[in-house]
Amino acid sequence: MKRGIKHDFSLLALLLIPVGVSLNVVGYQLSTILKLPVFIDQIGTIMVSMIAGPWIGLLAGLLGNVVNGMLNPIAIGFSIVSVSVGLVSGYFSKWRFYTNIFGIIIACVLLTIVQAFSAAIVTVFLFGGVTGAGTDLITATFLATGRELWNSVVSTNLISGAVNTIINFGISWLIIRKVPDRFLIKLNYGAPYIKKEVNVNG
Amino acid sequence: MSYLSLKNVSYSYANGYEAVQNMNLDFDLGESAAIIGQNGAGKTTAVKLMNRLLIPTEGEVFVNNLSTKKATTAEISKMIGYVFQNPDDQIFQDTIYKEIAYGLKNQKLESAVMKNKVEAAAEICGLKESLNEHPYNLPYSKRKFITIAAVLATDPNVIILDEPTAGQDRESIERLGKLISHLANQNKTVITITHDMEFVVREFKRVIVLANKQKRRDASPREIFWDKELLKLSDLKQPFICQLADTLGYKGILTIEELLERDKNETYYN
Amino acid sequence: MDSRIGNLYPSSKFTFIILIILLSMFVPGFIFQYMIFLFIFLISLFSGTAIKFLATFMKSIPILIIFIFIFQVFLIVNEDSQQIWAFIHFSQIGLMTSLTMTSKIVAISSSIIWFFQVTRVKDIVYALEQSGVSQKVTFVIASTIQLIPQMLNLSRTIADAQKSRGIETEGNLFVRAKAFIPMIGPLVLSSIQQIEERVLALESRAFSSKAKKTSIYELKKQKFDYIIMIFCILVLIVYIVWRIKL
Amino acid sequence: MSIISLKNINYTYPLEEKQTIHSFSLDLEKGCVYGLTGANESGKTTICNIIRGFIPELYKGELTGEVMIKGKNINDYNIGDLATIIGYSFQNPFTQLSGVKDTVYEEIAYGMENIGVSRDKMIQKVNEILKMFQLEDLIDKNPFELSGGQKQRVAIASVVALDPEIIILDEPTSQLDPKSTEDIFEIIQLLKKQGKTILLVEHKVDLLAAYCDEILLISCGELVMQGPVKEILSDPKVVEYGGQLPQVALYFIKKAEANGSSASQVPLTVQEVYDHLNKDGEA
Repeated sequence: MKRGIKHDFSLLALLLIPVGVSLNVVGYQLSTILKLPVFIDQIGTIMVSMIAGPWIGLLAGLLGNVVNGMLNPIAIGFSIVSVSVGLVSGYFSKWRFYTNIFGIIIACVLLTIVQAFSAAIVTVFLFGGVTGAGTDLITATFLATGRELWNSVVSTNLISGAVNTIINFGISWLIIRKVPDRFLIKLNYGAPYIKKEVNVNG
Repeated sequence: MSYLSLKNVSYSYANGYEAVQNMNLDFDLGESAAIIGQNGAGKTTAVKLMNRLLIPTEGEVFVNNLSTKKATTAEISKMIGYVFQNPDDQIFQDTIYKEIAYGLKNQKLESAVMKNKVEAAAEICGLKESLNEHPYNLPYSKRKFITIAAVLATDPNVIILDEPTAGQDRESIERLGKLISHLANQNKTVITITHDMEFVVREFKRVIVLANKQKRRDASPREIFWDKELLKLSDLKQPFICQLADTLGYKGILTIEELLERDKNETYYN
Repeated sequence: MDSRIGNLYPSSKFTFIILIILLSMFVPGFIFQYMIFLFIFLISLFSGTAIKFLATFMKSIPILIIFIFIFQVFLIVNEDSQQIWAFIHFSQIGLMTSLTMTSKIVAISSSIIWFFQVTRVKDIVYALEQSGVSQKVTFVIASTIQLIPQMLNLSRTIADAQKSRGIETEGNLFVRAKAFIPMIGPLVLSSIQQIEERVLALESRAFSSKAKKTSIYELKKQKFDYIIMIFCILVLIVYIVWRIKL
Repeated sequence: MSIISLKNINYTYPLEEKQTIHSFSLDLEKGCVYGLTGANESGKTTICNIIRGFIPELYKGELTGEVMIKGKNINDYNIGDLATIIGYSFQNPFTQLSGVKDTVYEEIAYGMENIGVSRDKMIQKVNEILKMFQLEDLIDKNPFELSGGQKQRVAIASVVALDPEIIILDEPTSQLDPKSTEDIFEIIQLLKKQGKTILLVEHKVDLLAAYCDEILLISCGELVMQGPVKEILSDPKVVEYGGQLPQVALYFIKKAEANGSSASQVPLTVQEVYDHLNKDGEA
């Protein structure tokens, strides 16, 4: 079925954007309160992209970073990462990657790569290889072993990105499985996650 | 000492707002009570002090002789179950069965034992037919029973219900009544916050009135609902039958049956 | 925000920081950019947000800058790198790169911090509406800003509710990690439920009416707004002409 | 002519096999207050959503039958414009806020902004509404920071600001304390005086008895009883259908039973008894 982008922006889908952004914020807070070793700050973007598609996912990612940027302008620089994650994850959902284990593995690998390269571009070109976070130590270690900057940053992002993607995606996926069918049916991208077998006439 | 006891407890929130002032309350096992009072009277703060969601800024709360200052909320929750006002704050599973069973998971029970416990809790909450449904397929009022069942399944000695009657139809309110007497028969204590005065009259022998951060009175429904001074001060109203009795000129009446009995031979109203 | 600057029209302040960002990017060297930081600090003083400005700035920027210097000067191997000890080198080129890069970061981030501290989101939304941006866009921005604190509150309530049914939030990593889903799950499910209801609430307020929208909130451009705008544009033109002539 | 008319409505939610509403017909007259009651899950909210056009527009599913609003088929209305004809408010005070306004003042104006009312008229109307709902002290507060009862009043005020002729209130007091509940009922009375047609879903029959003209009782998706308050809320059949009777009525019915007399036309409220006694006193 061919549909324009406009079709993605129902009122229901629009209302998911603020929820997605807030979930990123809450996820981040919770991971700090529970003293978890990774920041679970992408669940909102991933969840929203899963059930409302690439464009809504993209916007949730973008807005999230702009909101963070009000307090920490560096986050604005990294918008491109969230935007890519939201967009790509939304397309995987559209292509029904998330309904079987192979699709999920492929999606996670590709998401990791997308995240790593987009993050590396920002890190290297805007911030000279630095993010101001703990992962800089990994990059520093790579540099110390004589690797080039670009190579080091990409490697760091592939490692930390893989962990982040798997955890953020895993939690999002687990929770989306728990969303009632009644709600999924109202969303353009909800169909793959509906558990009940019914023919949907709309 | 009583099983649950608040000793000279005061509580102020971090922003300085004092919500509970010098409160003393005691509950023995098997002794249920209703807590009534206007919004802002301190009802929810008082019960949150009981299961250590809040720690008193002054005074102490004891559960089974253990001060809540020396325990974690998770430990206290084994003795005191607290059903929040809004069920949506607790529900996160995709079937009612899993939701009720969640609290039991840590107890390392055999699956048959677990199943029995879940089903027993579901039965008394009227959920037995819908155990495989998604919690959100039930309306808000019924979702409340899911969280009640989840707490019942863990078998605490004290159960706190925060406004269980809100938005319930007649059948559900009757079910709540049965549930409370069932628990009392098992020597459990049920503490219920409610705005439904008819419910209080029917189901409780002890009523605690809170107003303006303080305990105003702790007595039987009859004493409370005919203490007009107290009701006025606490911004509460008599149940409808008390109002009717009052209009007809009878004092101290609490139920329709009593009223019928009293005016058997009178013909005040034609 | 109730200062003279706080009450300016958002697009005047926006034009101003765009000018600063453009200049920071194109003026060679680093002295000008570091001066911008001082300049923004002075304006913050004038806007009554100096303390807030410094606090926000210090929280994120200095650590980044220090790391950049360490990376560029001591770790990355450049043509002129001289070994100091093991993998630590010193590079003059790295030092220059650090100075230009960090000066731009400092200038641009300080102007962004200042902008958001002296501009109400409400005013930004209003200005966007007035400039013809789709109602859907402004709606999403406004609702995000309102929702985040509500969701944080709700997540605290949920944490309490789950703790009182026995979920441990302290202990080893496994215990703490296990608490994550029960804490975030109810938030997702209840916000989805709330979205459904909010759609009804919004439709009941004629959200999808085709009429041209009006606004009860009003923000008028003052004379000073026009002066700032014209000034910024003039500065930019002068700079461009000057660069071309060089 | 009826202001709202439902003819032979049948409805099934998507993903469900069971029909929620069956052969439901109803006519509501202008200016009356209707109390819609019945057990939970009997279809009360569904009926409200059908009248407002949210079903099938937002909920999808299969709807047959005819909904007429002011003599015109509901399909001929735009869902956005219906807001100016039918006001709709429901039980959860939190989700009823627009979520985009940070003062009560602007929150109330939001609906008018959407239909393009001029700023001057808007200010005038908002002030009028603030006074009517006694919200003047709260104008600068963030709606999210209000108490449940205050939020609910703001929500209803925001809907009434659009001046709809019909107002649907779906359990507006179920999450509120007695004082706030009373406030809402006072407002219902005010709205009635202004000639609004009101459909009120409510379990608190003792209050319905005091404020409504007619009662509609739903059971399992069917309209089982309908008529003047006096007639319906003194009929023990209400209980059989999952509804309840006012305490005062229950007493008088039992009393009549004991005396072996007829239970029709018993008083339903304390006020009624009081008035009756005082009238007798004068006579």
